[in-house]
Amino acid sequence: MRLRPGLVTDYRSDAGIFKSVTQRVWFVLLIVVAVYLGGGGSLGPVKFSPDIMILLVYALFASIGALGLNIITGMGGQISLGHAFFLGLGAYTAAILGGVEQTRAGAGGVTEVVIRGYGLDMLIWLPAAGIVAALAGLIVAPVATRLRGLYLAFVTVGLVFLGEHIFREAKTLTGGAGNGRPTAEHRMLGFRFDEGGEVFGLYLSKAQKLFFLALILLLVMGLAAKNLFRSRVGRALAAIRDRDIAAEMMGIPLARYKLIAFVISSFYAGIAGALFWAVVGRLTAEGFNFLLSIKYVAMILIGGVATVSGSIMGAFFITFLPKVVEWLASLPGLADYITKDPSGMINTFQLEQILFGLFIVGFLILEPMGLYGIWIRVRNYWKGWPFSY
Amino acid sequence: MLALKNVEVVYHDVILVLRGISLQVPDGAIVALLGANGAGKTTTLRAISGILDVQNGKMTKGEVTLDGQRIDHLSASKIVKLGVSQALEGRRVLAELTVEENLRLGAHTNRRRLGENMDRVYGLFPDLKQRPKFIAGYLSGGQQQMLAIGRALMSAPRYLLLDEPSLGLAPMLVQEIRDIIVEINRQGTGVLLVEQNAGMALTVSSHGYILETGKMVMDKASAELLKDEDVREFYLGLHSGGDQIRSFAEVKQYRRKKRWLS
Amino acid sequence: MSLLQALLNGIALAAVYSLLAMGFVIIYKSMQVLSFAQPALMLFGGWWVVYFATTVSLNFYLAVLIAVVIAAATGLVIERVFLRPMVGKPVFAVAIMTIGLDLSIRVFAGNFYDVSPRSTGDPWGLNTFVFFGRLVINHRRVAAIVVAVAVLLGLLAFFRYSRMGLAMRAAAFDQEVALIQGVSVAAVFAISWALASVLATLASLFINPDLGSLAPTNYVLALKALPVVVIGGLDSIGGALVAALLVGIAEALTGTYQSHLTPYVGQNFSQVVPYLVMFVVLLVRPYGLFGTREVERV
Amino acid sequence: MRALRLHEVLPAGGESGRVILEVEDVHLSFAGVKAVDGVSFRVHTNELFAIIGPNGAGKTSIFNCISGVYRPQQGSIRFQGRDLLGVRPDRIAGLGIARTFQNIELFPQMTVLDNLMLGRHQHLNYGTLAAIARVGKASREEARNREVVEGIVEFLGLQPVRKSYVSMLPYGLQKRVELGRALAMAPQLLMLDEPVAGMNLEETEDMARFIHDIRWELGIGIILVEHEMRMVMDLADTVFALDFGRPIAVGTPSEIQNNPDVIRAYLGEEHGTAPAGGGAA
Repeated sequence: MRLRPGLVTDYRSDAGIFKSVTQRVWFVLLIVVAVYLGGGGSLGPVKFSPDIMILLVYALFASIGALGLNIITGMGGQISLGHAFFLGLGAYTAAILGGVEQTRAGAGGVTEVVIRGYGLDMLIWLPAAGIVAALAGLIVAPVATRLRGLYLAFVTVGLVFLGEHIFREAKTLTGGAGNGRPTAEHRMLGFRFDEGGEVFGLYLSKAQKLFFLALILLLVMGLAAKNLFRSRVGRALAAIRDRDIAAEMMGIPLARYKLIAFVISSFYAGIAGALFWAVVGRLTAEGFNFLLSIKYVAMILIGGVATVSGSIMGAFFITFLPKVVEWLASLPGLADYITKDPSGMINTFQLEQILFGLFIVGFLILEPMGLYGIWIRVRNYWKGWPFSY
Repeated sequence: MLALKNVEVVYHDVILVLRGISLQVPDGAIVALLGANGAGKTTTLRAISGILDVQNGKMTKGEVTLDGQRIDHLSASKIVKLGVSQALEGRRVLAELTVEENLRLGAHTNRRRLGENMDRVYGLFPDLKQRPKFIAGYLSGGQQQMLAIGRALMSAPRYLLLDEPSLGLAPMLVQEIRDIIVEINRQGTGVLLVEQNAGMALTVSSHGYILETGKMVMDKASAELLKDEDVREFYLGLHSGGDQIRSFAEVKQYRRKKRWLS
Repeated sequence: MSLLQALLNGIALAAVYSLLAMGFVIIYKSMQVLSFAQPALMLFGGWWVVYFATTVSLNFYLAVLIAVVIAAATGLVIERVFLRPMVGKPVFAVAIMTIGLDLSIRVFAGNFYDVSPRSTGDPWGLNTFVFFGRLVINHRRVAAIVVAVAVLLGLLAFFRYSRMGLAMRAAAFDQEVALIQGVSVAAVFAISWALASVLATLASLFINPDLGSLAPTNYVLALKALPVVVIGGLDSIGGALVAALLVGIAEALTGTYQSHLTPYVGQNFSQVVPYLVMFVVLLVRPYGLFGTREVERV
Repeated sequence: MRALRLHEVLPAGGESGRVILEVEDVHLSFAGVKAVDGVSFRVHTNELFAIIGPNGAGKTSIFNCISGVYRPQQGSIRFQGRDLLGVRPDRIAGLGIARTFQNIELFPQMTVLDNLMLGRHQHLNYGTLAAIARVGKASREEARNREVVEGIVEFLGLQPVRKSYVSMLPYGLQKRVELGRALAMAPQLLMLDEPVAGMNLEETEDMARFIHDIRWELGIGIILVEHEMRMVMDLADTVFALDFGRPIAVGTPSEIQNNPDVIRAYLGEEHGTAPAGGGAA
């Protein structure tokens, strides 16, 4: 069969993830590029600066979170603006289980716990972060699944504000606002991802180790999401998204599937939150605000709704946006107008937010399928080359 | 004269609903447009009123003219101002508003003669006159249909487009509506009447058109249509000769064989 | 502080919420769009009041008038430029797009403000209080209630008696019918946004009743009009008013008593009360207190 | 390759002539408006039961009551002896009732195959976790059900468009896909809501043949709502005529065609009289 690559002979391979050889080649190429990027410090001719490497790591972790949002919003059509809450739950769960305890000497020589932390292994805090977030999703879902469309969007906005309040007030767990608390450590069975060292005789920096960790996790979770999308569950979700009443009459229980989507989405968010903030190193309650939710919505909108690759593209886009803004600010003509402090006409942070907003607006009006859609169009163009138009 | 010439309408850029139809409504005449469900009758009216875009439709060919002037590029509100008004299928009264408010809405483009037109409508429909403050949603089906027609008349149109005014009404009410259409026409308004109820439509109209899957298949004086065998069979639901037409139960075997062989 | 005091503060708060909430409802009813951009419009309109009343030192009422005109124009422009291309797109997309708008406008407007809150001018005498026994009445709160009631009555009259108001109501119930009767639905959309923008500008005068000031962070306060609208039911003006009272009073009562009764839920708990009320209401009634249940047709 | 017959991929309806659906004295009204007013009828296996009546007569409302979308205020609906009132639509579908819709309710962003696979939803036996891992059971089940779906694709002659997106298909084909999706559910009762509305003669004939074959090969009960009288009269065993939600007659096609009440409901009272004077200008 290898000789006739376009031919499929059974239904199983027809339903495969990569339906054509081209797709398989692309995938392998992407992995090679990814490994090359990861090796950026030592292998290639171009050396990436450490902060670019860290941004790559962030982008990969954010991709997992964006995937989660795409499961509920892209796939299930349930607008969630509460992603920040679930990211936060994951981050705090990981921090509490995997972070270090902070104590102070109290009255009478008794040591008082200021911030709790159990210093557990990543094998424990990582799944726990996902599970706690998923459980929270399970608790919220009964309200959420009864609601349709915009009402759900609002409830999830409310979730973010309630979450922020809880993260601020549960001080022994979260350290409260401002100062915050230390996060979990990327440490698995004694292997430390958060400091440089030799792996199989090759020196890898902290960022490189994290990069490969992130890459593997993203591969696993991306594959899982892709599998989900092409299963009966994925089809049912898409059906609910497009025509819920008709879907119900096809025998699809609406509430159950909305709940499943909510729980899986929260799980992804929990995992992403835990991993992401463990790299950041410090957790403060203010981080998990409405803006963060919007960032994730922007990721899937800009990347492409209901696709795995769109989630990843969007996450990279949004993660690297500050870098682009920084670069803009350094251009000779613009440097006077874009500054880092509020004295200029506009500061970089503001420009970044405006760009978020405009990108969301622009993509919705001009390219509703996001970067993924652009990519498809480019691909289709080249497919027909040289006969295109 | 209100006229359509070779009009083609496409929905969602792909579904061709009207395949080049032409029809004419002379000044002060009643013209009937008949056809099965989905034949494109409502689409024809939408094309005249300029509201195709609401359903993602587009006129891709042909023209709509009013006294020779093209009106197909005009906005819906302009078309109403020029004197072409429509009562939509399914009555569509604004259920939460009062009778009077519904009528006032009809006068949106023609406010100066609101009182005069209101009197005319109340004259046609004494039922409505008795309860101007009544919430429209609580009116009976027949009264709602009258309100819908009355609302369309509030702009004092020269041409009134009626989409299935007898839909879902008891035979007695259908007759009442029929008489009202005649009266409206007597007062000088041209009427384009779209109907499933071919019997009713053909008895009031002077001329009839029959639309089938987007094409005009017949265009005759109403009296002739009423006598036509095919019309009697397809639109009045009467099996006439019966046997010379292939039965659906028989046609299958022949087709099926053809398919296996091909 | 007395119960009466809490109630009074609650009603004043409800007045502000209802001004913002009405803007949401008007836009929603006319075009089935939920606008997340209301808080941004509040900051934007409010800034012009600040500018004309304090920087240019115009008469306060004149300043408000100019700001209202600018706000209306802004609403029209936003509708024309950003919302019009989205007609027919899924409600979800449009809602998200208003979030994008909100972000952009907020940063844009926020750029005008200094780090410190800016005064919106003070025709009522800042911190003028009247004492009735232990009851303290702040002039600005009274003004909020008066303005909200007046605006409400004005809107009701507009919708009931004016030609355009009737057209807007008709478009809200059945766009196609409005269109077929010659109503320009585009004009209805534009006017809705202008109205919402004006209402948000008026709300900006009272959002901080004790200080009479405005700062970019106040958008969080304005965003609480969202749960109010949801509790009322997205398409009900009456519902928005009832919900505004419910939430305003609940928030004021919590603010007054919670720190003594339940200190463990944390400071500023009253700020999340609107969201909690929203959860509870939606749990019982998924379409809010007075929202229309969508009738499904297949 | 031998052509697959439909009954080789789908279960048959069982013994012929058994009552599967009993509708008794169903009343449904919306805000005081009566949509269905005291309707009773029975459908048997291997029966093609047609419901006719003018627009707004309440035909679709009856479908919606059976499907569980609307809950009638009064009356009972029993399917294979089981009361359907208050049962959720997805459960009713699971019991073996499938339907098509008046205004096509396909999932436009999915391929024809995916739409049909959605019809198989209740027959795909694997859970969410298996779906994520996609090993063993999930994969096997997908392949097994895909075979059923391919059988239906072949029966309906949809092979050339299997992987096309539904939104790109012409109206007539979409109607056919919708029939396929309902078939994929392997129903015991199939409800068809105006399957040939807006079709040309050739498409109508195709559809008539499919309905005919389904009925003879599977022997399931079929309820057909249709305005195309010729097809109804040719295909149906029993015709049930409705007007304003009220039953006016039930009987064989020839009985119905000659029933004066039915003729009146379709023609208006004065059919046959000369055109009234006022209109003729």
